[in-house]
Amino acid sequence: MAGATSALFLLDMKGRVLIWRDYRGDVSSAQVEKFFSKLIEREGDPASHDPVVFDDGVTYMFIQYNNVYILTAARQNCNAASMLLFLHRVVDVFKHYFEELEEESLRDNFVVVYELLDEIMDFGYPQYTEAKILSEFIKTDAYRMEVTQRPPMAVTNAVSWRSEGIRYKKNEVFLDVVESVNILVNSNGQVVRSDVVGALKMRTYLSGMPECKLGLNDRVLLEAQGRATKGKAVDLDDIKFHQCVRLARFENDRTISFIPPDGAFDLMTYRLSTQVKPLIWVEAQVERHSRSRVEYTVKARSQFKERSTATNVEIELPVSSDATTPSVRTSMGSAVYAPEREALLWKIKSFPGGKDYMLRAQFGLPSITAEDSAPEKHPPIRVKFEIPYFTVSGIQVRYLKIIEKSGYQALPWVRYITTAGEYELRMI
Amino acid sequence: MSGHDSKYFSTTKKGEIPELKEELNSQYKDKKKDAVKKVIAAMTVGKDVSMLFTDVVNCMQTENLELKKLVYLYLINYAKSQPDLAILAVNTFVKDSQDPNPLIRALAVRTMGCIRVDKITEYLCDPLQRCLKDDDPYVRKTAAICVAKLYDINAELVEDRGFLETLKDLISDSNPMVVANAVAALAEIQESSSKVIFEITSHTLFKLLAALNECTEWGQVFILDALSSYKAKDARDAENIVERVTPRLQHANCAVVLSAVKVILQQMEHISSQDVIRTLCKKMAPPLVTLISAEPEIQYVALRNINLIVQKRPLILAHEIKVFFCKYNDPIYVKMEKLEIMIKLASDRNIDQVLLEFKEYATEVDVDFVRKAVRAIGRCAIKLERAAEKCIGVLLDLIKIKVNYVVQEAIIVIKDIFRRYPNMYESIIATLCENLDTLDEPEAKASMIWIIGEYAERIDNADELLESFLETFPEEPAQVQLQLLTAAVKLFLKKPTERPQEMIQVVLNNATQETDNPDLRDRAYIYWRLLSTDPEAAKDVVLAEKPTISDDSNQLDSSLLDELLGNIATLASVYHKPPESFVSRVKTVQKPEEDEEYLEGQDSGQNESSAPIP
Amino acid sequence: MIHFVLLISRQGKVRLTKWYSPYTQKERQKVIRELSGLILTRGPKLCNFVEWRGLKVVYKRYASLYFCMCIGAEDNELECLEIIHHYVEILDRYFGNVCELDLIFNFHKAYYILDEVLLAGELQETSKKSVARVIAAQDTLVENAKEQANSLTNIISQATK
Amino acid sequence: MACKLREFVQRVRACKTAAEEREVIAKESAAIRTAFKDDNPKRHRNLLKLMFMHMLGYPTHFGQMECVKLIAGNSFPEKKIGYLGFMLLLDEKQELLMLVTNSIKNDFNNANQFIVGVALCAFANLCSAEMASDLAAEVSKLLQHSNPYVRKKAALCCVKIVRKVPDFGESLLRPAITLLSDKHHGVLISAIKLCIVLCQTNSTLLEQMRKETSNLVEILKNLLTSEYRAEYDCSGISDPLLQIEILRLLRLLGKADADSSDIMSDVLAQVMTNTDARKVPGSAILYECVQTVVHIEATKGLRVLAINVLGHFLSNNDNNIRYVALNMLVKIVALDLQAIQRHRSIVMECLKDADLSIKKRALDLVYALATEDNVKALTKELLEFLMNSSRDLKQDLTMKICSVIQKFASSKLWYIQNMIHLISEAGEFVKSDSLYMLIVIISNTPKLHGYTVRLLYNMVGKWKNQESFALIAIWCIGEYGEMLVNHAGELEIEDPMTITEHEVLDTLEDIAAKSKESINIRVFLLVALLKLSSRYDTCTERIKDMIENYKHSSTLEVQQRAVEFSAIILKYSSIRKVLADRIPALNETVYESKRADGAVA
Repeated sequence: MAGATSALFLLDMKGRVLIWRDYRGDVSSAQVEKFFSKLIEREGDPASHDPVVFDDGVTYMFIQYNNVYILTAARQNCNAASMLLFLHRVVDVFKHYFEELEEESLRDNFVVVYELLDEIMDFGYPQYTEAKILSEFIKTDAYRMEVTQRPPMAVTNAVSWRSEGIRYKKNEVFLDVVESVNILVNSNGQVVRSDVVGALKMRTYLSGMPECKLGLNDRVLLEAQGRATKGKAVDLDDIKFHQCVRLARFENDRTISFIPPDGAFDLMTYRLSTQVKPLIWVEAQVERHSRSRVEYTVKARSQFKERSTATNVEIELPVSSDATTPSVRTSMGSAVYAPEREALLWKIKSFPGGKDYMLRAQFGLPSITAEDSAPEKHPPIRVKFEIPYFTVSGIQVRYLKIIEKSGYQALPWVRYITTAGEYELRMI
Repeated sequence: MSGHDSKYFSTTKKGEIPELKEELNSQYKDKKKDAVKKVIAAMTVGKDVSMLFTDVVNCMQTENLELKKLVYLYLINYAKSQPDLAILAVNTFVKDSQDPNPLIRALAVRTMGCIRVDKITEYLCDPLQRCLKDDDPYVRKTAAICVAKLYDINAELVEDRGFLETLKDLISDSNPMVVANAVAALAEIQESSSKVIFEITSHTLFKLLAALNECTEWGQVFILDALSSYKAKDARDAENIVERVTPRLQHANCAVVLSAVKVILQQMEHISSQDVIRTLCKKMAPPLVTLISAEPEIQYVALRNINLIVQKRPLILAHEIKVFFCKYNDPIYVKMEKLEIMIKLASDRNIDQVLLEFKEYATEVDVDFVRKAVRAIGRCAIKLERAAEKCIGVLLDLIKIKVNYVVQEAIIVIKDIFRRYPNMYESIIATLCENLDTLDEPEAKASMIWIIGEYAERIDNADELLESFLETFPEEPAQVQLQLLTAAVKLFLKKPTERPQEMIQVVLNNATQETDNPDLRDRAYIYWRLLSTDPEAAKDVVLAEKPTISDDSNQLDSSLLDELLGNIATLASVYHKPPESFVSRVKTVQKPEEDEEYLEGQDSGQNESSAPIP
Repeated sequence: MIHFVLLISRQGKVRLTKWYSPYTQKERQKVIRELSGLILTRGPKLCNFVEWRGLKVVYKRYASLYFCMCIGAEDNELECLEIIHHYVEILDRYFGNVCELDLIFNFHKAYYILDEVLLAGELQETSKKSVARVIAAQDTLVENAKEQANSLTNIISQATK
Repeated sequence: MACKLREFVQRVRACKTAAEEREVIAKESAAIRTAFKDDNPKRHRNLLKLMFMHMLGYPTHFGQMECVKLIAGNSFPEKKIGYLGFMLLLDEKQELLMLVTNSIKNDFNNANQFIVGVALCAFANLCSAEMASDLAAEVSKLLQHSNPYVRKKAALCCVKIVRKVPDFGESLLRPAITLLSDKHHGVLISAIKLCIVLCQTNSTLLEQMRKETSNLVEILKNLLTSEYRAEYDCSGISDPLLQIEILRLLRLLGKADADSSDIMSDVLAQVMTNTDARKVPGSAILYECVQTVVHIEATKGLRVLAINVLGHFLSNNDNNIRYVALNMLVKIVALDLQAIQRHRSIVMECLKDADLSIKKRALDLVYALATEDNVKALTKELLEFLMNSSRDLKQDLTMKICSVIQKFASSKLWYIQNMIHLISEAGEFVKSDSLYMLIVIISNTPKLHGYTVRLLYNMVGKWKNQESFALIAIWCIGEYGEMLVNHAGELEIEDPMTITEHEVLDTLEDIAAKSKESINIRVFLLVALLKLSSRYDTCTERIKDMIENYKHSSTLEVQQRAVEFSAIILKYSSIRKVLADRIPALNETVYESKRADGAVA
């Protein structure tokens, strides 16, 4: 079973081709253009449409980024997961090159775009998408030097993400452990779903080809090593590693060993599906007085230990899209009406554990309703916050060893933080 | 980093082509390069610049890599329309394929393969032969794919020149990327050939598993996809592969994960130990769940695949239903798929929670989603006998809100609930009948008519209710007419009083004489003949007990399901259709293109310029 | 009769819409979407008429703008083309070498002028000069009112100083 | 927060993405809503911004009340913007209209002509039947206004009134005729439009209007001969749009009336011979004139003149002109078929034009040109054309071919062959009534039963997943299945074939397997199987098994049939033959006449 895609297209918001690369010669650009404009007309918003569409023998897969559609057309049974992910990687590559990917940046740089399209895919098979390494031999500079360029070793190497010969005066590694809490509360006030997604975000400034080894308080590992694990170890549900980590080694003895890429990357992500108590709980009562006035009474409570403090708390309360003249009172923080989000934003700079705060708001509504009054939307309340020096899981970095043949000493810095991820409380 | 190529998109004047021609033949390098850029810019906006073929090809012999790339790009685009002139490029190609710089060698061989002109392929063979054995892995990996290109253009040539053997040798290449591309090329060639070309043996298997650890993420996908068609010799063999592939579940790339899942599921078929299978199921659950937090497009593919996986191995995600609860901002296509999986995972244990969710969805904005949610409630009732009553309770609550499409959707599923649990819930018929006159969708109408006919003996005014549909009989869609016909017959057989007797006359007359729908007429004649030949038999036939319908939440038949599971992550698994139903390979070699009908107007008024009107 | 008038830019942006037959707001959006798809993709050498839902849309492109009018199946397409041109010429005289930007920033003026050319979906004035005259007169009227208001506020602000 | 209109427009235009635009608009909307509550003096500026948002498709309902307030204001600038907003933001279905009816009425009596004008304009744009009744009297009074600016607008408002409430027509006849003598071209053209509407809605009014024929002819003549007036000149033609309008009214007057036709005959000839067709205005007049000639009781000479004009049009290079020529030719086919047949090759060429609009017109014309004599060649040509045509045209083309076949079939055999061919090629575009009609015809032609079922059976092998083709095939195989096996009624054109009963069932199973999603195919199949159970002797068991497969179907109709039919086969084999007997054919003549009346949908 195999399959490649026929062509890659960059389209504008009207479905017109900005740039395309034909990999197999069996799809024409006119065909795509016609099909895609039709799709836009019919759906209005293609973001609501399945990203995989079949038309007249051709499968189209697309994503949207800013004012550009990135789309492939295939006639074969190609790997859909791989192709769609590849499209996202194409976005990353362009962003690395042009800072921002949009119609204008593509037009302004079409020569480089063509060069990249030639390199990242061949005959419809994804080849190479490490932006950092690509930029070593495909340059944007209009006055690039007339030296012969060669493909960096990394392109075909086993270590395809790092070039040789990197030098730093000061060798440093920064490691951020970021946990985001996802929560879904239904309109009865029940927590129907909660999980924690963690990421170890690394920034490495290391010379040469450093070998790194990371130790966590991973229960499986500690138990295997026969160490006591009372209370300190964590169970990580699903761990995903950056491609630099030796997966087979991890599978064998739970050792996380790797040669890191240069600069910022996510070393690993993990998930915990243990039920967590919502760190910040919000209750809202909405009273509708006829068609002209709505009143909100909202209570927010922090449900974590008093020694921690949530910062930059933002509670987004949905309000009707045609609300007017808000009047708001809060017991803490400030609240502003944000019409562009159809919401009232209650911001609290610092929210210590174990506290209750209140908000009361009132809105006016116009006497005339919109003509085609579709069923009312019921967006949920959303909450954002950050709690520094705290993780829900209790994960700890026990060590980060860095060994390079030149024998330098490198300094690792570790930080912990918890943030709100998708934090939704449905309203009635 | 931003260039200034945009000036090339500016307004085109007449006489642009001769101007370009002149610039292309300029003796100044920079001017030449600029001109080629302009040509490519014009090509990009869809203008036909094929008449500059010779002039552009003349720029090919250059040291400047950027310029070379642009010329090659031009060739890829226009060689097909100028096959005779394309020959002009051959010499440079051959020369470039021997360039000391591997980048240029690879570029030459890559580009030649994209020029789908039969005449050129001949000249491609020698350079390709060399490049396949090049010292530089970058050149070899490019040459590997090129064999597949050549095969697509001229399969015979590839076989005659022994490229397939060389390609197979590359599976043992020391470089993982070369191995991966060779695998991709071989798999593609195998696909379009009836002969056995690429078969994984225990020897190649070892090579592939070794390369898996080292090649790029995309290469890993090629290898895993190829592995999924490998038939394990025995359970041990299968377990061995699974062991080597399982670590891929930890890869950050979702495609690698899904392809690994595919291989594991395939090999599980050969494993008999229930313990091993249980462990594997346990291992696959977390990575599958994690896919649901990927980008929405990837989620969509993952969900379509999970839909298949849970039909085959429901245990894997039996405890993970909450993961599929919809978030407010999920795109509608994700929500629809989640709903489908929720139905499949619904069980007596979680049904309360699930029903609460469905009920919330049933008040959302998107009509299609709401309908699907309502139907989901009914499908759960059909699936879970013990929860049926609760589900019906929720449906009745929803009917009371009186949103038209919700009511119709509810009636359609309640009809199926009746068919699943005969003589259980008929007490609610009265409530349903209240909504009779709001029904305007054929399926809902037909369902309601069926309910009346089926339970005619318990509905006091069944004749009255049916009569209300009779007047519009000729205008109704066939679906409704057919139900009305059967319902009238049932009513007559159950209550052979005066009114039903009249009604059956009217209906039969209408359905035999007043319509030209052959199916309706056939049906009506059969009833008519049955009633007039043997009324007792009619009773026996028409009112015969019907088998209760079964839970249809696993709709796919098992052979198709198995085929689709072998295609996890591919389009087949997204469409839930076998590949041959949508794959359409077309040969495009050298066929002159006629369909490049570009939109006009790229030439003027591109922007809201201040060009005067009129 | 003319059922509606649409002005759409090459980018598909709506610059003016006027409805002479009843269409709900929702239908209007749909019509615009449908027609921009049909018309903007038509090549330059094709005829200026598109058959649509049993009606006909007559359109003409001026630089970056498409002027579209929808007429009945029995109406005279060439006449409609002439009416479009009539309107465009009046716009051109009013703005002096009219361009799309004029119509974007002064869309209300485009409406005022259209209302002097068409009424109830029918042509009401065949003289360009006459339209120009009344539009100019109305502009003066508005200017005068503005000045009056200004001087009034001046007086008030002077008085309350 | 609030900014000038220009700034706002600029800000919106600077947005790169839809999301960005939405944000800018949402913020401004909120600011405007608040400003409205505060009784801000910048109300008219805010309304203009709302209108701009409205054009971009954003909700602006909260601005409607503000328009009402502005309209009720005193000054012209306020009213002007108020009315504009009202016309833009509302449609005539909205309740709010009631609120302004009174303001409009008051403004009708304003001393300022422009205030009257803008009120009339709003009335014309938004007038509902109710509003028309409320204000009809006021509007008709304005027909006698001293100012032509008001008169012309009032006349067009009356057009609207008559369209909404035709009963008002009678009272407007006199004033309309009076206006015909107005010297002002704007008033004149408006008056003619009013006359046209009156004639269209009421035949007695048309009768009375006929008296004005010579008057109108006079006006037209004057236009043709008048000296140059820059104000009304269009590429050397005097007020072409007015000419067209007069020609249109003449058409109504001359239709089915020899006397008035006679009166206008000269001037029509004059128009056709003297109008310069090189520019759009000229061709527009000619086109209108030809239409008039075609519709009235014209003399032969006049008609020849008209057809000549069209001949010139047809050979024109301008696609617009060719389009209208084709359009017109369709209408005069009945008049002079011969003259048009001469252009047949040009018309066939137009079918291949790149322009879909031209293709569609040409197709209509080709269809109109079909006769019993040329139908065979034409159908063949069209069927070939169908296979290579784009999807856009296929729908129309299929329907047209279908009607050609139905209308001009020279023999049943030919009809059946061609319909089946068409359905197998483009079945998705063939409407179900054509399908049903085919079955009616087949069942009424016993001689061809054997041939038809064998033809269908042979074609099933190359089935292109067209549902309607499968339905026809399954139905015929069920009804005439025995003829597949026993060679009954073999025609000379047939190649003899040998099929077994089991092979037939194999074929049916194959179709079923390939069309899992089609319920229609399922239900047809079940009936066919029941019929075959009595027609075939060797495979009752197999048929029973096939039917029983569907007893668990979740589709109502499928399950009901499966249950009934297996009961019949299992328990009542004695009456099976009776039940599955040939279905009596619908009486063809009765059916044809019903079809003609549209009684059979």
